[in-house]
Amino acid sequence: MLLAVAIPILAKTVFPVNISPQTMMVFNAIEDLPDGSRILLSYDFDPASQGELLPMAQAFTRHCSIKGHKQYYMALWPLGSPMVDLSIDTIESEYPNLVYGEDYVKFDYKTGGEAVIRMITQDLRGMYELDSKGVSLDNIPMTKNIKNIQDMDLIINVSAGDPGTKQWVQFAATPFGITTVSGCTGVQAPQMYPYIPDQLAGVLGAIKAAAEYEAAIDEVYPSIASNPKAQEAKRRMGPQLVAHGLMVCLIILGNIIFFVSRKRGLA
Amino acid sequence: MDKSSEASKNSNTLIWGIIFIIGAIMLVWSMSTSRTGQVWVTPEQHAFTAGADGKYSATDTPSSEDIAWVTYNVVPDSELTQEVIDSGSATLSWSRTIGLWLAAIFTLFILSFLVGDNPAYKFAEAMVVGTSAGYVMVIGIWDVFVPLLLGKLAPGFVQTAFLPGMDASAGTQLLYIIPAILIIMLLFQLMPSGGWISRWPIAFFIGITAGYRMIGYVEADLVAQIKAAIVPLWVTGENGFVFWPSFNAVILTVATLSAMIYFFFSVEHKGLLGKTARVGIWFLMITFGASFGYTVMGRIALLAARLEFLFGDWLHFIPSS
Amino acid sequence: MKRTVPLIIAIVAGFVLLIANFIPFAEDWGLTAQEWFNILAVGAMILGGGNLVKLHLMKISGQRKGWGYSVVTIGCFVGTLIFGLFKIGVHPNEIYPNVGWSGYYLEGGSGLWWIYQHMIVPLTSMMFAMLAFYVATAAFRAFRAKNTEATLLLVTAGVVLLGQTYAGVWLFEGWLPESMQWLRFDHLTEWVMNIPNTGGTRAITIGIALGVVATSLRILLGVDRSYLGQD
Amino acid sequence: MKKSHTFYIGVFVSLAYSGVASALSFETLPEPPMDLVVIDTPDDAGNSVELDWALSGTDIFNPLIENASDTDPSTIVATYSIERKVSDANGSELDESDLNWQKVSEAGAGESHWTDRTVERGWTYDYRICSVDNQGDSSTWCNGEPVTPVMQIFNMSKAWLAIFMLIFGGFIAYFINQARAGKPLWVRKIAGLEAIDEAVGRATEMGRPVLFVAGIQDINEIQTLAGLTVLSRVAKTAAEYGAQIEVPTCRSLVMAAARETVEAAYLSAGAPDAYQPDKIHYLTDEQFAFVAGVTGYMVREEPAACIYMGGFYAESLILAETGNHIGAIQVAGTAMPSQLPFFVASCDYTLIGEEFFAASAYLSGDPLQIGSLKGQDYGKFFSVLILVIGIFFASIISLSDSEDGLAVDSLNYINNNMLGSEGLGSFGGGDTDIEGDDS
Repeated sequence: MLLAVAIPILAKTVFPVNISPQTMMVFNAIEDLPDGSRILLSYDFDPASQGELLPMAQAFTRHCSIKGHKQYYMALWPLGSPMVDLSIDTIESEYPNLVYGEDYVKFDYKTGGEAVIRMITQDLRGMYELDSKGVSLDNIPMTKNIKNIQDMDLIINVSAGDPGTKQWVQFAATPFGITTVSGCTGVQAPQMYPYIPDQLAGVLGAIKAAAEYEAAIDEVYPSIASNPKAQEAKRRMGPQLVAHGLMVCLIILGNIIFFVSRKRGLA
Repeated sequence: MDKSSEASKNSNTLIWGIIFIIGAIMLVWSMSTSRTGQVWVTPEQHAFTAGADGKYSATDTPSSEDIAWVTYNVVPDSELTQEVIDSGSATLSWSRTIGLWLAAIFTLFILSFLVGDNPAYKFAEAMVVGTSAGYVMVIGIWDVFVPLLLGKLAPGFVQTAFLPGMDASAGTQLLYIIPAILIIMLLFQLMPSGGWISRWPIAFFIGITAGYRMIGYVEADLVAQIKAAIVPLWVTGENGFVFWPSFNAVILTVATLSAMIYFFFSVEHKGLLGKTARVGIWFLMITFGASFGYTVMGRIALLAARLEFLFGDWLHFIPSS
Repeated sequence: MKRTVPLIIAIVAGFVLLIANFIPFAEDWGLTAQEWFNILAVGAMILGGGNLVKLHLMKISGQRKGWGYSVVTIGCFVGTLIFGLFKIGVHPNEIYPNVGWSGYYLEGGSGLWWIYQHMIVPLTSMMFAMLAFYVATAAFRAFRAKNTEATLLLVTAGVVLLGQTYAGVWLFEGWLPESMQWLRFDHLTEWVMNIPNTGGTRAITIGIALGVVATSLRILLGVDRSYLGQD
Repeated sequence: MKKSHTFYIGVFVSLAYSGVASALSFETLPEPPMDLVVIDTPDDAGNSVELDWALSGTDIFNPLIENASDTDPSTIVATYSIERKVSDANGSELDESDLNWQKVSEAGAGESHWTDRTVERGWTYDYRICSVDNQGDSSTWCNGEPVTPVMQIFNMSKAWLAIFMLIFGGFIAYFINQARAGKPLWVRKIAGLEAIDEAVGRATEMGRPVLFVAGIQDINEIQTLAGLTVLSRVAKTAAEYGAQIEVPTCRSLVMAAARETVEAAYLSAGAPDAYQPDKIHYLTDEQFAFVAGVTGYMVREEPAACIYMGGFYAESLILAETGNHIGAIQVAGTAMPSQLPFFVASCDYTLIGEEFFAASAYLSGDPLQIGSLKGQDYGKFFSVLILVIGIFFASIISLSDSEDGLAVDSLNYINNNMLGSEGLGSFGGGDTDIEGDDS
């Protein structure tokens, strides 16, 4: 397994990606909003899951930045705040024309999980009086007129567990009808499908969907295709292919041995 | 039994030995050819001068009265040429280089668990527990305790000491004494005999959770799910009946209903009901199969990311991310 | 006193939140209760840290097996706490450079950042990544098509695994006629996810929701008192 | 029909007006938005106001403009500016600024709706809106009627949700009550339980121990409790057969509870002397360290039966794999959807989700558990009923291709009122057309 993953990484093999309709639903949810729409991005994951989710989170950030959407970042996991910082770094280095406070803002981590979601659907300032730089929300242009997150045009949630997409669906998307898309780990993704399309506008499941999403952005905005950092998930599909193949072979091989030995045992 | 396990242990050791030797050779080779495992930084000056209104603004020409400090930015691999080093604008950052090596070594410590439980793994694990618990507590105190509780009880102090941007004009809000007391009561659980005192806040916790969960689940997972499941089995397009969407709608409905019937416990699974439940379990198995595939994909992605760290950031075999 | 008051607290708090959903007048009460809840969650965090210290100190003082590792744990805990709470290596906030403690605790280059970047990140992420190896060994040794159910599961898993990569397309490239393209593993994966998976998961979701209603209701009606302890 | 007619005239007049205006002056102004409608948001606490307007004639997103490219580029609407002032503060003291017009929001071109969530209950507000072009020129104002947000007593849009809560809650409460009153409630036998007996029996034959793991969650989690109930059965069977049982736990409180459970089981089996408390021991709280401990034991002692009942996470796979490796009979039960696949693929029998709770209820005979289970069953039955009725109507409609009639009214009522947010409403009211959802 180690070699199956290591060799393609060193060989830097990249395979073509076919974009699935599910990924296009997520892409369109962001693409079809008029430029400058308000988007809440909640990054509810930690470094342990960043292998699966960080490329996706960065792709969301790049897509929103290209579109000039107003991005409101927050995190419901204690280790999610540094994940948001990585996205802010991306904005600062790749989209220097965007201004903090006018185009993007970051809120600190708050305890309470789903209770935080419930609270900010009613009263944003009840949780976040200040942004993460310690400036009052009333003095920040993009938050001045926001009472609660019902004012958002879209919620993007990148989630590795609880609190995560399920909680956003339960406490924001369903009761208030706020359009929500999710990017989540492979473990969670199948459990999100029943929410589509009414409660969730689309879901990206782990690294495969992230690669498709990157490809979808590349297609519409070719300028990004030359940025190696924006191709991370696609690059990871190389090791993924070999490892998946290995897994299937192992399962088949194991079962052949199982059946052969069972037959012998019976005979 | 013992012999075979010993043999497999020996072959294991052999394999690991070979891997480590290959790894060491690669490391030496890589160190001799590039700046493996080194982090270079450039300094950046920050200086702020006080205006007439008491507000500070950044300045490029700091004077002695200004507040100034220096931060360091990492030089990416691609920009780290011999010229940059010779010009002296970039310096080797010892703290970051040591950190990088420690990170790599800790990664290998954890990886050593593949050979079996060993002191290196246990050491790394003990560190994980300590640092993450400490980190979470720090974050909780700075992000929540200070602004949301202390900031309400002692706004003046918090404003001058930690959060100058805060609005302290409302003064002390006495209502927030209640959550403060609840927190103190909660900490009584650490006492050997005062455990019952912590039941008050725990009861508050449980009551609130029960209240909002009940609504959330009924609304999103019950009512909205039933609504989403109501689809016509007979799907018509522009030219009348279309087969595949209808087929899918039928399968979807059968899957939902039969799986729900499998979870009926008030009736014996016999006859038609038993058969339906059997179909239900098949659909559940397909569901689990899909979940299995997705989970495996996720686990492999995690490993790929860690190996990229080892090969890229540390060993510089591939461009670091 | 030991049991009645907590019981009343739980029931009242729960019902306030319930009715806040339906009666606009009670909305503000619900918000206040939730704000307290969120603040109280910090208390739970501090309690978690306290419990950790207590547990490992007991281990050390009893010189129980592996107490040396407990020393490491407590050392790391206290170290992280000191670096983080005293904001060692953190510069002030650029908007308020005159307020020494106004900086971001995780500023690049600071002490807590160093611990986060070089200890927490590699350790936690590698620990999780180890699962990839277990998946591989389990694939070979444990996942057997013992009966119809397990076979169905493994076949679906195989299709999804291949359908998730380019292999699912590549295996069928060239020889599959246009009308049979739906057999391609990536298309099959999509179908599995959208139809049987959605149906099966929906049934599970509805079932779990009813389970949560039952548990919550038992607390709100005061019949389930297990959280109050035994005495 | 009438409304859009006047709207056309409005567009025409304003087009003519702007033509005159542009001919007279050098400045070209965008056309104003029209028909500003301001209403108090229904079903809320009186803290928001809804604004709707018709797009300006020079807004290129306006669907009424036929040739958007013909629009004079200097008049194209960039944003709409919304202003507000307080006309009656219900007796409260006001800042001077609130009494004058103040800009409260800006909507992008093409938007025709905004919700003001910054209003005070009981105050009276005036609103006005104008369009602004890219040069910053603004049109004339369009005024709305004054509005006073008030609080409703009951949120009617959630009336059906409340009814559903009462129905589902009612089932559960009723059956818990029944069970507590001593009424016997029948629950079907769970097949997995026989597999457990069989596994313990085989362990006895082979003279090897039985391993039981109650998950890695703490004692307050419902899955751990269900696991302990199963443990009591396992321990009883083991005591009867004379098999040895080993229970490592991940939490110290779970250990204490497990000891009590096993001791009671041995007592009821009439073999109190065979009970060995130190076989039930706490290892560590840490997930992976716990697994390392358990798998170490498994490889050393090779138990003949491994039973996993409780809340598991990623370690499920490691446990089941090791158990398989040593050739033990494995029975698992968990309600963690993400871990079920691994148990199902590698164990001989798995209790899936609710089945696990049902097994626990069946074994314990606890009225709370059985009553809830029964109540949930009725809830499920009720859900299936609505589902079937809804699907029936939906299929009828698409089969007969009808656009009105009883079936359409019924489906609309189910979808929009019962399962939607339109409150109790009236049956057959509203003329929302339905479209088939093919997912």
